[in-house]
Amino acid sequence: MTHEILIAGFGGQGVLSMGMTLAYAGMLEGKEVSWMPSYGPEMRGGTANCIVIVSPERISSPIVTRFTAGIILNQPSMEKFQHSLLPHRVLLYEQSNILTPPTRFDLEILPVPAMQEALQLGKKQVANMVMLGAFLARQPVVAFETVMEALKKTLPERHHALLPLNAQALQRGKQLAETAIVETLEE
Amino acid sequence: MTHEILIAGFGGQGVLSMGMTLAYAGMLEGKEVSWMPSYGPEMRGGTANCIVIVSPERISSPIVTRFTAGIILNQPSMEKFQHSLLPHRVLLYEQSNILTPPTRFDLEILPVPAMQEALQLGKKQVANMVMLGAFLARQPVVAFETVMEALKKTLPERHHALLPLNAQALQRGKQLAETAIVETLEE
Amino acid sequence: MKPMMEGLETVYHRPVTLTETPMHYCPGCGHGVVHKLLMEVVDEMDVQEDTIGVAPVGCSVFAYHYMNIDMQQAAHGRASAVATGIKRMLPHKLVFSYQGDGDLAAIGTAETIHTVNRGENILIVFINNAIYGMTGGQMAPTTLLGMVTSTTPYGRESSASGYPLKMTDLVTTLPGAYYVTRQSVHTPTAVRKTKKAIRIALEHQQKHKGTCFIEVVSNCPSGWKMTPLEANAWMEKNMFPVYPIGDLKLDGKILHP
Amino acid sequence: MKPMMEGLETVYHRPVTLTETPMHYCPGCGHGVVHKLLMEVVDEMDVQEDTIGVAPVGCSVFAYHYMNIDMQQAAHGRASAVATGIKRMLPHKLVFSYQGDGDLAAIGTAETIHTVNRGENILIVFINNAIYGMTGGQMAPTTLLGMVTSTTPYGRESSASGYPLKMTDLVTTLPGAYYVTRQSVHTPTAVRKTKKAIRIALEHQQKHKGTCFIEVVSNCPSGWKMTPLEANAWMEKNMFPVYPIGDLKLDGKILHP
Amino acid sequence: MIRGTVSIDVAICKGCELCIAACPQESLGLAGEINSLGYRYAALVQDNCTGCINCALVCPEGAINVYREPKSAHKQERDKVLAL
Amino acid sequence: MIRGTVSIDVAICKGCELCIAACPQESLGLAGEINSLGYRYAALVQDNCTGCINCALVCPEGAINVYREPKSAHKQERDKVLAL
Amino acid sequence: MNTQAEVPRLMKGNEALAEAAIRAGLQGYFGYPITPQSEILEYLITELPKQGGVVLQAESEVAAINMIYGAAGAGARVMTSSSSPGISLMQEGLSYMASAQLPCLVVNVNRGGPGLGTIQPSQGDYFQATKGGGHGDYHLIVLAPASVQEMADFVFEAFRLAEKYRNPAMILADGALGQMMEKVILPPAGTLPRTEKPWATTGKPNTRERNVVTSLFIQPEKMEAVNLQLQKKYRELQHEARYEADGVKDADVLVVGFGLTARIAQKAIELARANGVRVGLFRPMTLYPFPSEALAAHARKVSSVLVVELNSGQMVEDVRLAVNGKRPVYFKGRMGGVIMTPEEILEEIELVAENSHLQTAGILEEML
Amino acid sequence: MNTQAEVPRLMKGNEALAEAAIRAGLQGYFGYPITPQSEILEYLITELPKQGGVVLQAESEVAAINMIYGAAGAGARVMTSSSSPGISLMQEGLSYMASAQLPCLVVNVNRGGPGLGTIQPSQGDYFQATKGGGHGDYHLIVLAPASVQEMADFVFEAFRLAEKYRNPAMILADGALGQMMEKVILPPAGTLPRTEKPWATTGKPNTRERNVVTSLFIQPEKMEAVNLQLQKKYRELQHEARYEADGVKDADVLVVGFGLTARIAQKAIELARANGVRVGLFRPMTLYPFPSEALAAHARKVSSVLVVELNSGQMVEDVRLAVNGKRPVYFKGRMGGVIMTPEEILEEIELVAENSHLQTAGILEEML
Ligand SMILES: Cc1ncc(C[n+]2csc(CCOP(=O)(O)OP(=O)(O)O)c2C)c(N)n1
Ligand SMILES: Cc1ncc(C[n+]2csc(CCOP(=O)(O)OP(=O)(O)O)c2C)c(N)n1
Ligand code: SF4
Ligand code: SF4
Ligand code: SF4
Ligand code: SF4
Repeated sequence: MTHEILIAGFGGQGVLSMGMTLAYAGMLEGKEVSWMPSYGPEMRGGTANCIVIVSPERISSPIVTRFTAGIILNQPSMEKFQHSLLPHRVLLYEQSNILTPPTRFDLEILPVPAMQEALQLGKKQVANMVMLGAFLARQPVVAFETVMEALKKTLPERHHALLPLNAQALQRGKQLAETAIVETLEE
Repeated sequence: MTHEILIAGFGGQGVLSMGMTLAYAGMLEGKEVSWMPSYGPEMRGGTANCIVIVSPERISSPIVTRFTAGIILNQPSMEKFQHSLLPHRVLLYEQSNILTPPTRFDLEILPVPAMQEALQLGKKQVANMVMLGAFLARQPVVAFETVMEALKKTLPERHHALLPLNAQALQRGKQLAETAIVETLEE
Repeated sequence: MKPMMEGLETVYHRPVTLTETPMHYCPGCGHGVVHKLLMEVVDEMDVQEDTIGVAPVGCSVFAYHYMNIDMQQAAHGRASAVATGIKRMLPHKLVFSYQGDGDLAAIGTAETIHTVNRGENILIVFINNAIYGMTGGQMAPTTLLGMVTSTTPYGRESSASGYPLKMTDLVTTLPGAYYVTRQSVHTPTAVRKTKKAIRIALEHQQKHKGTCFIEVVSNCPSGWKMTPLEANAWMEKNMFPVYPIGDLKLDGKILHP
Repeated sequence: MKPMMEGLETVYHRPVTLTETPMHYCPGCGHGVVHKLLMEVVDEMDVQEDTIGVAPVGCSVFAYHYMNIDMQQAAHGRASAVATGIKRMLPHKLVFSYQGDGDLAAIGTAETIHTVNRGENILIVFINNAIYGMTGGQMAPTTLLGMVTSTTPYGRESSASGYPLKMTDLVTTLPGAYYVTRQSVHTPTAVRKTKKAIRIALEHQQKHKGTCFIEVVSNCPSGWKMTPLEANAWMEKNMFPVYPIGDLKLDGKILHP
Repeated sequence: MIRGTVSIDVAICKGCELCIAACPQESLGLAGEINSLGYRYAALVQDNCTGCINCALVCPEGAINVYREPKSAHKQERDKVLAL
Repeated sequence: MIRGTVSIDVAICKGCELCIAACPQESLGLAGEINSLGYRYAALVQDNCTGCINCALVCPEGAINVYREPKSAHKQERDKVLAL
Repeated sequence: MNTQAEVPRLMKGNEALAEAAIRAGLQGYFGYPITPQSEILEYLITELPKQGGVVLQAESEVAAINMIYGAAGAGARVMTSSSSPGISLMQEGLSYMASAQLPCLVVNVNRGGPGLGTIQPSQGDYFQATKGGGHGDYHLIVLAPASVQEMADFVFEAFRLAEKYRNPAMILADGALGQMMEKVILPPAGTLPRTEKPWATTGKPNTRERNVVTSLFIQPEKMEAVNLQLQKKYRELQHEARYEADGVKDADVLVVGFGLTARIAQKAIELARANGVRVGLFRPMTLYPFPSEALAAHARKVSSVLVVELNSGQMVEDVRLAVNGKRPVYFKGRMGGVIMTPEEILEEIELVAENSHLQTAGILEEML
Repeated sequence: MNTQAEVPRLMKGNEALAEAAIRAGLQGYFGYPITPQSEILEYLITELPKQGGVVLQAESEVAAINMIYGAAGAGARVMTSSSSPGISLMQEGLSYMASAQLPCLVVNVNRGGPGLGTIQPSQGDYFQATKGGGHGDYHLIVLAPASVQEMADFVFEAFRLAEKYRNPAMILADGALGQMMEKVILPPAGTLPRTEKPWATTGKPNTRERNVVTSLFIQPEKMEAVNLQLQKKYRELQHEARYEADGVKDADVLVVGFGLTARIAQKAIELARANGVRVGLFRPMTLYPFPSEALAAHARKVSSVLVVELNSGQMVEDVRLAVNGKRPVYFKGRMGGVIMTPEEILEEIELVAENSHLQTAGILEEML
C-alpha cells in the first residue's frame, strides 16, 4: 500500500530529518519514495513540515492533501493538519507540546510523551526518533533495522556516536506504542 | 502629384539638411511631407542619404525604393541609386564630385557645377542650396519663397546671417538649370 | 521579581514610530537595534511625515513592517537608485536607504558608487554583517579572509574569491559624500554613537549637504552559527580590525587620509 | 617629395599583428594609437597565440577588426566580467579587456570594481575620453565639470550630474590591483610610456601577479567638436589636472597615498 | 543609589541575553519559562536596577522600557536619611 | 646629421596632422590632393627627415613606416666629410 | 503653448515624443543613452528643466528603471526610454513595477537584434514587450505608433492608461519612427489631468496609515491575491484595445501589421489594388491589449490573412490565436534591421491572393 | 564513479542537478545566490574544484551571465543558475549568447512572481523562457524536468543540445523540484563526450584565422543573415522535441501540463479514472522546441483539452496554437507560488468531461 505521511512541528524539533530518515529507509527497502519539505525564507523559528510518500509503485504527485498518517509535534500544526487525515488512519502527537488534543472522532489517535522520554534518555534531540519508533510500531512502513541503516546515511559522520542513542529512542517509542491505550472515540 | 525624392552624398555635403529644408517648405505649403534619413552608428565619414516625400495626400510608406527624382552628390551614391529612379524622371548630380556620369538612357539628366558655384559665392557649404535651386527649377515641388521661409526655420538662429547667401545660391542653381542643356539620351 | 514603578519617571521607552509588530529577526540580530535607532531619531526630530525609507532585499526586506513611515521596497541592490528617484521628485523630504552588504556592496556596487558620486542628498545606512543572512549564509563581498560560509566551505581565499571589500572607504573618497562614518550597535556606548550619527546625517540632509553614509558593522548570529553574545565578541575581535570603527569623513573633509 | 629608401634600414613599421583593415575611427582619435601599441607589444613579446582580447561596446567595439588575435565582443560594461570568464577557463593565456569610460566607469562600475577586487589576473585598458563617443557625445562619468556635451547642454553641473569619477583612483585602493598607471598617447614620449606600461602589465600577467589597470587619458575630437590638435591641447590643459598622468600603484604598492 | 526599574515585554523578547550582558548591576537574567515564541525571556533577577537604560539601548526587539526615580525624589530620600 | 625618411600609406591617412605636429624637423605637411577617404593626406615636404620615428609613434592609423641610414653608413659619411 | 500647439511642426519622432511628454506634464525622466533614441534624453535634458522637471542621466538602464520605480512610487509622472539591449536590462525592474502596480512610461525604440545587433529599425522585441520579458505573470500596456504624429499622441494615451490602471505602459517604436521627420501637430499642454495617487509614498501624515510600495508577498496566498488583482486588471484592459482597419469592406486578403510595417503595407496595398487585388489592412495600435475580437471579426470576412513584421514572426502568434484556425494565416518578415519594401509585401499579397495555399505556404516557409 | 552511479541515492533536486553537472564534465560555474536554488552553487563550490573545475560566486547575475559568455566563448562547458528575478537580470546576456551562438546551461528554479514575489514554486516564467525574455529574434532550448531523476538526466540532455546547436539551453524547474528529495540514479560520469569547438577564442595559432565571438553585425543585411541562420537552427531543433503521453489510448479528455504540475495532474487523473472518467496526460519535456505536432495529433483523438499550469495561462497559448481551434482548450492555473492540489485538477477534469462547454468556459474564466 502507498503511505502518504505528514510530519509537522517547530523548526528545531527535527521533523524534516525524521521524514528524511523514513524516506531513506523506504528507498533502502526498494520502495519508491519522495520527501517534500515546506521551505520558507531563511529566517529562524516558525513551523516546518514535510510530506513523505513511501509506495510500491511509481509516485505521481509528491504533493497530497489527504494523508494516510500524521505525526504532529506542535499545537499550530495540529490545528492546521488534523482535518487533512483520511478517516480511520493513525495520528500520533507529542504530548508535552500539544495541550489541546485532536477533536476528530474517526481517527486512531496516539499521544506520545516523546519529549519526556528523550530527556530521560539524556538528549531531547532524539524525541523525533521516539515518535518515529512509535509510528512504525503502529504502521510498519519500514523495518526498524532499515531505519538504523538509513540513520547511518542521513546522520553526518561526526554524529555517528549518537547512533546507539537513536536506536534506544526508536525502541522506547515502539514500546510506548505497544503498551499505550489508543484513544479512539469511534464505536 | 506625389514627389518621392532621393538625396544622397557624403556626410559633410549637407544632403540631410537639404532634404529637411525641402520637406519643411512642403509642409509650409500645406502638403503632406516625410523625411527619412539613413542613420548609422555615430562615426564620421561615409555616405548619407534621405528620402523626401511631398504629397497632396496622406503619405503611406515613408520608405520607397523607386524615386520620382534624384539629387546625387557623390560617386558611390550614383552607382548605388541611379537605377532606383523611375524612367523619364529627373536626375541631378554635382559635377566636380562625380567623374563617371550616370549610364541610364531613360532619364532627364542634369549635371550641376554646384561646388564650383558655391566656392565662387565664397562658401562651399551652400553647394547643397545650389543643387536644390537647380532641382526646383526643373521640378517646382515648392516655391522658392517657401524654401527661404523654410530656411529661416531649419537654419539655427546663429546662422541667419547666412540667409542672403543661401538665397543667392538657390538663384544660381535656378539659372544654371534654366540655361543648362539637359543631357538626355532618349530619342 | 516584578518591577515597582510607582513614583518613577520613564527614562527610556520603545520609540512610538516603531510599529507594534514583533520583528522577524533572529535573536540578537543587529538589524533590530538599527531599526529602533532610526525610529528614535525620527521621533526626536519629529519628522515622521517628512521621512521616506527604502528597504532592500535582504533580511531587512520587511523593515516597512516595523517602521511606521512611508517606505518603498527596492529590487536587490537598487535601494540607492530607488532612493534617488524618490529624492529627486521630493527634494524636501528626508530619504534614506537601508541596505545589507550583499545588497549594497555586491549587486548594488554601481548604484552605490554613482549615488554617492552624484552627492544625492540622502542617507545610506549600510549594515555590514559580512554574510548573506537572508539566503542562508553565503559569502558577502565583506566576508573576512578565512571565514567559512556556505559558499566558502573551506574559508574565503583571496585567490578564488577576492578580498573583503571596504565600500565605506571607497565612497569616502567621492566628492559627493559629505558625512561618512563606521559604527556598531553591540554595546550601550556604541548604540549611543550610532544614534548620534543618524541624527547628524538627517540634519545634514535637511541642510542639503550631500550624501551621508553610515556603515554599521553588525552581526549575523544565525549565519555565523553563534549565540548573540559569541557573535558580538567575534565581531569585535575579527571584524573591527578590518572595518575599524570611527568617522571617515566629516563636513565633506576626509579624516587622516 | 617622394622618399628615397635605398640603403636605409627600417626603424619603425606598422605592427604585423595589426590587420590591414583601415580603422573606422575619426581622424586623430586616440583609440587607433592604443590599438597599435597593444599589437606592437604582442609582436615584441611574440604572444599572438597566447593573447585573447575583449572589446567593449563603444567606438572601439570593432577592435577585433584591427587586432589579429582571438577576441570576444562583450555587452556594454561587462568586458571585465567576460575577461574573467575567459581567464578562469584559460589561466595561462594573456587576457585583456579594452574599455571606454562609459563602458568601464558607468554601466560597468560593479564589474570593474569586483574584477579588480578579486585580483583577476588580467589587464584592463581604460580609455578615458570624458565622453560617450559612439552614441554621439553624451556625458560620461569622467566628463569634466562645466564641460558641454549633448546631455550637459549647459555644462556639467555637480548638483545635477555629480562629479568626474576617478575610477583609476578607486581601483588603486583595492588589494587585488597589482599595477595601476595613468598615461596618454598624444606625444611621442607619452606613446613610448604607454607602450612600456602595456609591456609591464603583460609581463606581470605572465607571472600571475594580479590585476593590471592602465588608464589612457585620451581625446574625442568629434565628440569634443575640435580638430585633433585642438583636442590634444585641450586635453593637456583641462583633463591632466583632473586626471594626472603617472603611476598610481607599482608591484602592489600604492604610491604617495 | 538611584532607584530604577525596567519593564520587559516578555511576549516579544527573544532571550538573546544582550541586555543581561549590558547590565552593569547584573539585575537581569533569563526566566525559567518560555514565551509563545518559544524563547526563555529576560527578567529582573535583582532589585538593584539604577535605570541606566543600557539594557534598553542594546535590546534588538525594543522590548525594554526603563523607569527611574526623579532627581528631586532622590534628593529628598538622602535628606531623610541625614535627618535621623 | 642622420639621414632618414618615411613612407606614408596615403590610402589610410586621415589627415589628422598629428604627425606633422610631432615632427621636430617640420619635414611633414598636408598634400594638396585628397585621398579616396576624402582626406588631405600627410606627405614629406622637406628632405630633412632624421628618422626619429616621432611621427610614426603618434599616428593613429599606423600609416607611417620610418627608415634611417644604418649607424655604420652614417659614420662613413662623416668620415668622408672630414676627409675633404 | 496651447496656441503653439495648433501650428504643425516638422519633427523627428524621438523629438516629437519628448516634446509631447513635456506637454503631458512629465515630472521626471531617468535614462541612459543608446542609439537610435538618445535624442529623447537629449531633448528632455535641454527642455524639461525649464518647466521645472527633473532629468537625470543614470549610470545604466538598470539604475534608470529603478529610479523610475522610486519616482513613480513617490507619485510623480515619470518615464524612461531606451532601445532593445537597454530594455532587456530593465526586465527585472519592469516586473517589480508591474507587481507593485506603479504607473510609468517606458519607450523602446526597437533596433535589430538579438545581441548587440544593429541600430537599424526592427520589431524583434514584440514578444518581450507583450508577453512579459521579465519574470512572473504580468503584462505591460503596449502602444505601437506608426507615425511621428502618433509618437506624440500615444504619450498622452500611455500616461492615461498607465495611471488609470496603475501599470507600466510601453511605447514600442522602431529606429525609423524615431529618426524620421513628419508633420506633427503637438497635443496642447495641460490637457492631461493629474490623477490622485493616495498610495504614493509622499511622507506619512497622521491622517492616514503609512504607504508601502512593495512587490514582496511572502505568503503564497497573498501573492496569488495580488496576481488575481493583476489578472482582473488585464481583463478590464481588454476594452482599451485599439486598432485601425482600412479597405476591409470588400477585402479578399487581410494584411495585418503594426507600426512602421503597417505604413509600408499600406503602400503595398495601394499597389495591389491598382493591380485589382482586393486587400485590406488591419493595424493594431495597442499590442497589449491585443485587439483579438476585432481582428477575429474582420478575419471572418476575408479568405486569408497575411501578417507582416520586422521580425521572424511574433505578432503572428497573437493573430493565429485570434483567428483560431478559421482562416489560413500567412507570414512575411524581415529581420535584423532590414526594412521590407512595399514591393516585397505586394509580392506576398499576390501569392496569398492566388490562394494556392500549399504552394504559398511552401514559399512563405522559406521566407521565415 | 561509474560504479557508484548505479546505486540509487536520495537527493534534493538542486543537489542531483549539481552532481549531474559535475558528471557531465562541467568546467565552470558562475552564479549568484538566490532562494530556492542556492544549493546548486553551494554544492558545486564544495565539490567541483575537487574535479579541477572552477566555481565563482559572481557579484551579480548580470556579471554571472557575462562571465558565462566569456567562458563559453573560450570553449568551456559552463553553466549558471538562478531563480526568477535573477534570470530577468540575465536577459541581455542571454540575447547576446544566442546571437553569438554560445552553448551553455542556464537553470531557472522558478519562484512566484512578478517582482520579488515569493520563494514558493511557480511556472510563471514560461513565456520568458520560451518566447525570449531578451530582445530580438532568438530562442533558448528549454527543458522541463518533472522529477529529481530528470533534474539530473536533463543536465546531460541540455549540454548535448546546447553544444550540438551552439545555443544556450535552459532547464526550467520550480522551487518544489529543487527542494524535494527523491530516489535518483545519477548518470555515470564521462558519458558526455566533449565537442569540437573550432570557433572558440583559445588564442590564435598561425594555422588558422583569428576567432571572434560577437553579436554585432552593423550591416542590417549581415545581421539578417545571422538571423536566418538562427531561424534555420530553430527549425532543425523541432526534431528534438520530446514529450510523454500517458493513458491517451482511450482518453476523452487530454490534460496537458509540464514539470511538477504534470505530476500532480497524474494523481488527479488516477482519481478521475477511479471515478470512471477517461483522461490522458500529455507532458511536454521540451518547452522549446514545443512538441506541437505530437500534441495536435493526440488532441485530435480526444473531445477536449485541459491545460494546467502554475501561472495565469502561458503554455496554454502554445497548446492553442498547436490544436489550432480543432478542439476546445480549457485552462486551470494557480499563481504566485500556490501549488494546485490533485483534487482541484480533478474538479476541472470533471467539469471539462461534462463537456457543457459554455458553462465550463464561464467557470474556468473565473479561475483565471
Ligand atoms: C536579483 C536577485 N538576486 C538575488 C536575490 C537573493 N537574495 C536575497 S537577499 C540576498 C542577499 C542578502 O544579504 P545582505 O544584503 O548582506 O543582507 P542580510 O540578509 O545579510 O541582512 C540575496 C542574494 C534576489 N532576491 N534578487
Ligand atoms: C545596454 C546598452 N546600453 C547602452 C548602449 C549604447 N552605447 C553604446 S556605446 C555607449 C557608450 C560609449 O562611450 P564610451 O564607453 O566612453 O566609449 P567611446 O565610444 O567614448 O570610446 C553607449 C551608451 C548599448 N549599446 N548597450
Ligand atoms: S539571518 Fe542573520 S541577518 Fe538575518 S535576521 Fe538572522 S541574524 Fe539577522
Ligand atoms: S567618436 Fe570620438 S572616440 Fe569615437 S572614434 Fe570618433 S573621435 Fe574616437
Ligand atoms: S535584549 Fe531584548 S530581546 Fe534580548 S533578552 Fe534582553 S529583552 Fe530579550
Ligand atoms: S598621423 Fe597618420 S593619419 Fe594623421 S596625418 Fe599623419 S599620417 Fe595621416
